[in-house]
Amino acid sequence: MNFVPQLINLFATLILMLSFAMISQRRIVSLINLFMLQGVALVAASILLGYATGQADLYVSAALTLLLKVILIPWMLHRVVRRLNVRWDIETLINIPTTMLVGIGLVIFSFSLALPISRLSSSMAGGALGIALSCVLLSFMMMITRSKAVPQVIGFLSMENGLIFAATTVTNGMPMIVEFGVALDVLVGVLILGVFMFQIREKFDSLDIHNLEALKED
Amino acid sequence: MNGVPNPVAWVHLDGALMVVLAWVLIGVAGVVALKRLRFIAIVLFPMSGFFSLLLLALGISAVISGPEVAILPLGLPQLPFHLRLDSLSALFLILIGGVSAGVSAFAAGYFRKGEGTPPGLICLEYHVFLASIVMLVLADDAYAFMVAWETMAFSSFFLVMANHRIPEIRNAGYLYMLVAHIGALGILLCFGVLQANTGDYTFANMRAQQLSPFWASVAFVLAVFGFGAKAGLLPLHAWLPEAHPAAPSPFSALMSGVMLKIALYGVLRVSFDLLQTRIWWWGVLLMAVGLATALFGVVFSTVQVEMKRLLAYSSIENVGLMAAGFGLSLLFSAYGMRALSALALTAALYHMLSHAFFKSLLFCSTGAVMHATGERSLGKLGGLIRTMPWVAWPTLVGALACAGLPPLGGFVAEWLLLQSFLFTTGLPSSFLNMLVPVLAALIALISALSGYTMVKYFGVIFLGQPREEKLAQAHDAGTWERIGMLWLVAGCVLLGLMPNQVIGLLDPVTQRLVGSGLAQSLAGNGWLLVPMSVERASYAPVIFLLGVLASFGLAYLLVRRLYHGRTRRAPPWDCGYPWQTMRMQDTAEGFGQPIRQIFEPMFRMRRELPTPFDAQPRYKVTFEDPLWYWLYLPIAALVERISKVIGLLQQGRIAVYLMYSFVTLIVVLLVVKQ
Amino acid sequence: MQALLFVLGIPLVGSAVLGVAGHRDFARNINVAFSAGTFLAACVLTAQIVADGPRLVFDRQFFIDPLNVFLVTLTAFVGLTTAIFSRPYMRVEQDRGKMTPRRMRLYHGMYQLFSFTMLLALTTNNLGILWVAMEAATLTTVLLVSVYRTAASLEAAWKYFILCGVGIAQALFGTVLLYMAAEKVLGPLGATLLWTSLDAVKGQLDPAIVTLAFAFLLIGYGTKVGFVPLHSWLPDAHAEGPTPVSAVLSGLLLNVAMYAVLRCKVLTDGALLRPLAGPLMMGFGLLSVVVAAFFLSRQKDVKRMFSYSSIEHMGLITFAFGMGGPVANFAGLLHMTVHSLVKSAIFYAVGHATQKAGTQIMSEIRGLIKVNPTVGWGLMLGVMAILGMPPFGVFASEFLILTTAMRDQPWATPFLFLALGVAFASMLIRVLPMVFGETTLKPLAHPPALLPVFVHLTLALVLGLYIPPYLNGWYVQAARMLGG
Amino acid sequence: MSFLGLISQLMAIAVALLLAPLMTGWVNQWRARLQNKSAPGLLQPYRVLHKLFIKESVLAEHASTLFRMTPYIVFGCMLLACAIVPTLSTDLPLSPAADAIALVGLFALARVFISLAAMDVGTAFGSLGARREMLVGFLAEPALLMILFCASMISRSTSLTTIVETLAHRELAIYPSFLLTGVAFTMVSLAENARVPVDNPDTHLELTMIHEAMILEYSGRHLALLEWAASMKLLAFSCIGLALFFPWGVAEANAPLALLLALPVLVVKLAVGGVLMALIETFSAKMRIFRVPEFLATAFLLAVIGLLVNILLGVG
Repeated sequence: MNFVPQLINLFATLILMLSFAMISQRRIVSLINLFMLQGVALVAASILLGYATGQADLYVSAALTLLLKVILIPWMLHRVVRRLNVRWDIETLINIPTTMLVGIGLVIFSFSLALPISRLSSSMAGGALGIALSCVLLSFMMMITRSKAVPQVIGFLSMENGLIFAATTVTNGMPMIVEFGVALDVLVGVLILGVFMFQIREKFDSLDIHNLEALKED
Repeated sequence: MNGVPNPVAWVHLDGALMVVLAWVLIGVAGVVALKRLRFIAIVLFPMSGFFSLLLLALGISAVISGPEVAILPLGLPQLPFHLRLDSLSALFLILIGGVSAGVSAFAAGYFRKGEGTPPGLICLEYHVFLASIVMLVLADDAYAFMVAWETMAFSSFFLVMANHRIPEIRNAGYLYMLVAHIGALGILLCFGVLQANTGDYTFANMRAQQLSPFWASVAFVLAVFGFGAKAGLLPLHAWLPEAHPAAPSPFSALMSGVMLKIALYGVLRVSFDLLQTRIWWWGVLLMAVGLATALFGVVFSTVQVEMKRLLAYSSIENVGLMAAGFGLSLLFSAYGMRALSALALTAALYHMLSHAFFKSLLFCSTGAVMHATGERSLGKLGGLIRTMPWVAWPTLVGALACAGLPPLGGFVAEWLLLQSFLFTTGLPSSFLNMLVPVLAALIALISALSGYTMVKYFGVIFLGQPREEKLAQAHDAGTWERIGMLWLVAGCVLLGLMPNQVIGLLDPVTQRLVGSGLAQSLAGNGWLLVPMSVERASYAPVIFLLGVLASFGLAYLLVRRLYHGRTRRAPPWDCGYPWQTMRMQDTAEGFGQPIRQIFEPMFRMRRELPTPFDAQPRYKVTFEDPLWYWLYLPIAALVERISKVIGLLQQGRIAVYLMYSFVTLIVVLLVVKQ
Repeated sequence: MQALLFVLGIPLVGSAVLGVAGHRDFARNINVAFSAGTFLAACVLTAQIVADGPRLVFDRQFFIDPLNVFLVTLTAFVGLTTAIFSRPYMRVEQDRGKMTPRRMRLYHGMYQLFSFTMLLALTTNNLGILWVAMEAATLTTVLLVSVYRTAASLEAAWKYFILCGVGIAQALFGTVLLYMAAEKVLGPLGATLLWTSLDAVKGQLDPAIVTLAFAFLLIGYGTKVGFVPLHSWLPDAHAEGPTPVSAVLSGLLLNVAMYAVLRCKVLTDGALLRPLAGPLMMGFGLLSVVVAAFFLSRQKDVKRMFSYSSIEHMGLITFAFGMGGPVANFAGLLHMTVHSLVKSAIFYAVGHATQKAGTQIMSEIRGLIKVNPTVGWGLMLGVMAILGMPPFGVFASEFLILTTAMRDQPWATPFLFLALGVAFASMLIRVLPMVFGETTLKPLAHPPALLPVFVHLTLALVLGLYIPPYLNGWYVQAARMLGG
Repeated sequence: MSFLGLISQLMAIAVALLLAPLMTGWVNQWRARLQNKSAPGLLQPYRVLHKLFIKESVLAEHASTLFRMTPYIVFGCMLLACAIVPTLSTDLPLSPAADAIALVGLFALARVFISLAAMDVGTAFGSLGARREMLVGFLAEPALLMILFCASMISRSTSLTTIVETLAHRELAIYPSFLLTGVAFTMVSLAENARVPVDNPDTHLELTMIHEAMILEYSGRHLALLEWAASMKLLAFSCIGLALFFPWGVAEANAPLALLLALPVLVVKLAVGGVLMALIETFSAKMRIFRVPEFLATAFLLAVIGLLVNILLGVG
């Protein structure tokens, strides 16, 4: 069945597209949904890969991702948004078209970085490395351009997605223990961030990052 | 040079180390008895003075005996402390021992309550300072040297800050420490050059290296910069007139008498011993810097109105003269003219010894005066020769020596220096041939000016009528203070009267550094100091002194015999002008005024002249060191501006911070992609 | 290999216990007790390693060699002294109502957990676990920094989290790439993330991948070391947390991050023919030194100032390792040791000073020496030491670094000269009036714990004058392992 | 040192002691004549000294020991100076004890002491005089030193006797440097001996006085010694000048006849020199005290230029 790699590449492209969509998305709620979709695509990709390579632990990591990125975290984020009702639109620091253009540039750059390497990849989906890298960079840029706490966190998490995707596709998954460790860290991190958001909210009664500019060199 | 030392007489090095140990222990004892002033004053300081004498004796006998080495199990694992006692170090042991003996004795009587820092702590810092200096002189590898150097710096820093309640003193300490550290960094880099990538920091290895002229010059310039910062050479002199007055007087004496010399020791060590190549322009550079410093120092010291600042500037002048001597010697030896090089070096070293004695003597006397009167400004003193003769007469000797007058130590040095500057014909470069004798004129001018300064110093403090009522009951120096000052006086006089013996001590040093010495030309001339030949130049201080004294005595006796010795005391005549008040004497400012006019361009002066219609007219003039405005403040402003710009990097916006990381990532990726 | 078990177990258990009972009065002493236990275990471990060389344990998941064992001991030791210091300090904070019992519980629990994560990061052989541990260390310290719940501390913690999280993410990407490179050599089932096995085959790793990987790893772990463009979180996090946390942050965490960078550097140097890691590290190091020095000159907050000085010293260390070669590596390791000793000592003294003054603004702290001479002298000597005054150990390493650089990388020395000079001027002019002169401070209810300060300073002093042979043995072996 | 050397040394001292006041008298007499005054007798200075010695000396009530010592010290310095300057003969046992530099040092010593003594009583005039004296000194000393150096460049020696011998023995060559140094020397010696145009030797109560201001408080034997020392200083300077610029007729070692001949030669030369000095003093007006530094700086520069000329023309 030689169309499995093509399927994987399809999902890869889907993920890339989703992260572009996230960049262009203004509404927090749909941002969360997009993030969830990205998780779904990630899960699907790893299941496929596991099915193809027959490595059990890929299923496990798929399950982990499903649990965290698709169910738990989106649910928490929705809850936070509801509790703090910050469901309004987000104004970005840089306007969307510019961001998109820069994003395209980033994709080209990361492909040019990845190409010489990815053809060395042992995995069948080595080509995905470039996509993973560009996901990472895109979400990085998203964190830069968003001025609210929640989108920043989402950007952080989608960067995590990109990493996991890289780990899965390029190397057929990291060792289990590492996977678990990473998952644990992500979970705890999100929890802490959630707590912080509440505290920030009660200190500054807004989640606008502009409030967090007191500590500086004057 | 660094041949196998004779195992017979290793006693000197061990002895010196024992003295170091003893000093450290005394310091610790001082801390234990933190507040017990009497114990510290009457027991500890005299004890350390005794050890100084021991050090002096060790040094004298070590100069003649061959080098001794030892290795202490301290320092870095690959690099234990290498110690080496050669003639040069021995000479400095003599200097340290001789001066500190007197100063410690003086200090025993000096410290009173209320110096800010508790006496025990001062005792510790004082002795750590002495110990570190001895270690410095003995050090034979870069690490030991630097450790001792910086220990010296920061023990002295705390001593300068002894009275830290006063903000000015804190600023002085800050400036001092800063310049010292900048200099130390320079020295560090200098050693970095000298070790020439061998990773072996022993001086023996550095001597073995053959540096390219470029690297050698880098090392030399760094050394002059680093050590010059400590010695107070232009333009890094600014700390000196601040720090010397700030410190307690006995320590000012040590700073000026010993520490400045130690900095010059560094210059000698690097440029004459560690560096194998010598380039003529090094000498010219050193001479130029030295003479500029000397002129600057003496001109500024004439116009000072505060005792210790005046002495501090005069120290700058003397250091400059010594540096000039070294420079000349370097120049000669670069051209292989050994005898002349030895002459110049001897002159500089001689000046170093005598300056150590008379300057510390003068600082001690200011200390005594300040204790007796509580005044440090010349404008409020006067007439103390009557109330405190035990301070006045030693000070007179010191002042005469400082003025470079025969038959005292200062004159011998000046005499030798002039001789060496005079007979330079035969340098390959005709330009230098012309330059150097003219520089002799500069030296003559400088020493004449220092005479002016000393007359002002002594005259205004000790002569005339007291300018304040309270001076009438100023108490004289205590016993220990007297002992200390008399010891230093003895030093000045001996240096003045027995040049041949002293040069005999200097000979091994010059032999080692420039491969020649004056001893053979002195041999057989008895009391006659003959650097080259009797026809050429000669000087016999003893006969000189006897001549003056004999005619003095004869005149005295004859006058008494032929005529009479009747005298009558009466109010001063003063051209019959009736209303004499103490205010009518010439003030310190007045004394400096002509010099200020002549050398006006050298000052940064502001005058306030009264208009004829002022109700109470006042004339105010303030002058400052121009270098402060041309060098130091601009640098500070520059740093300020840069840091302002850099501060803009951090404005608290997390998006911007993320942007930094992002850009850095991209850039690094681009870099590695190549 | 029970020692290792104890080294890792004691703080883990401790965090559990204190997480439950951390708010009681005896918790302080328990905290000290656990740290002491860790330290003892670390000493035993060290003794064993020194006795019979590096070893792999627990099916190669843990690897102890001279490089990390000395960092383990150092970490355990500073952890202990900091625990001792935090007893009176935290009590005062509690009296002032800045710490509630809940927060005390959090503080104590997280303190132990934090030392656990650091020790794990140091001892693990698995690069993945290394990453996990680093991330975990970030999380725990985030909680510690934000423990006061003030606006400033929240802001600091948030920035710390986001910036370090992002940075660490890059490191994960680098790890993945390394894994990929290793897989092609060792095969999918080989122990591909174990540092030892990577080290064994580093010659055969594909240069292209390793290059890219190192770039990401350097950025990632470098963020936690505090390389200059990536340092923005550091001063905030140091300044706003409780002082004991600042002490361990700049005393230990930076070292651990540096350790991670070093491990990666070794692999990269082995895999690449051209020098890549060295120049990059030298560049970052130099940039950090210079920029931090200029930042120093405009500080008003005392803890902020000393955190910038940490950046400066980390830069110096990075520069040293970047130069490579036995001398420079030795100097770097020595500098890591003495810097963490001295800097934590300074933070102890500063902690007491700020509590006396009730503020961290330097212009309002005056004349310590009058109120409390020991604290004053502690601060003064500490600052002298950190400024590179002999005979303290910092000088020894700076001596080696500068002298080596002078002939190895002459171009760099002017910058180092400038930076060190500026740093000296800026810090001294701030500290002198704090220590000397007339005072504005009032004595405290609880006597400060000065033992840690002077123990650390004494150790630094000893290291400057005499490095004991076995310690030297570590250094030399470690330096050799780092290669050039 | 030979017996003859001893003789010549003693003669030199004796001549200095006895001839000095005569020289002063001679100059004063000539000046008076040139200014159409009725001149005092040639021996007037001896009478003055005698009178002062007889008088008791009045000291300011708080004058210190330094004040009383100074006249003797100054006297001693000047005597020694005269003893080492080759006046009659170059075979002087004392001369190795002090060369040109030491001679300058000797004058400086005397100057310092007299200035200190002037400050001791603490009168306005005294300290003012001391300051001015030092001002003159710090410029005159280096100038004098340069002049001597210029000669010693030629003779490659700083020992006075050697200088005089070489200068006396050289074939008659023209040294252009001597033109400059000669002028410089004249200026310096006018300043050093407190003569017009720098100072006026025979006025009190002038706000511009220097030397007189310093010795205002002295009287009786102290004053006598100071005056005597002053005249010896004048003699010493004249002898230096003669030795440098007209060194002929000075006796060599073991030449008794020359020694006998040297005295009249010296007297003649001194007489001429004195007349010249009187002429200068008559024709020039006393300058403002602020001009003095310029005057002396000129002398200093002339001397330095002379030195340069020496080197440029490759002498020595």
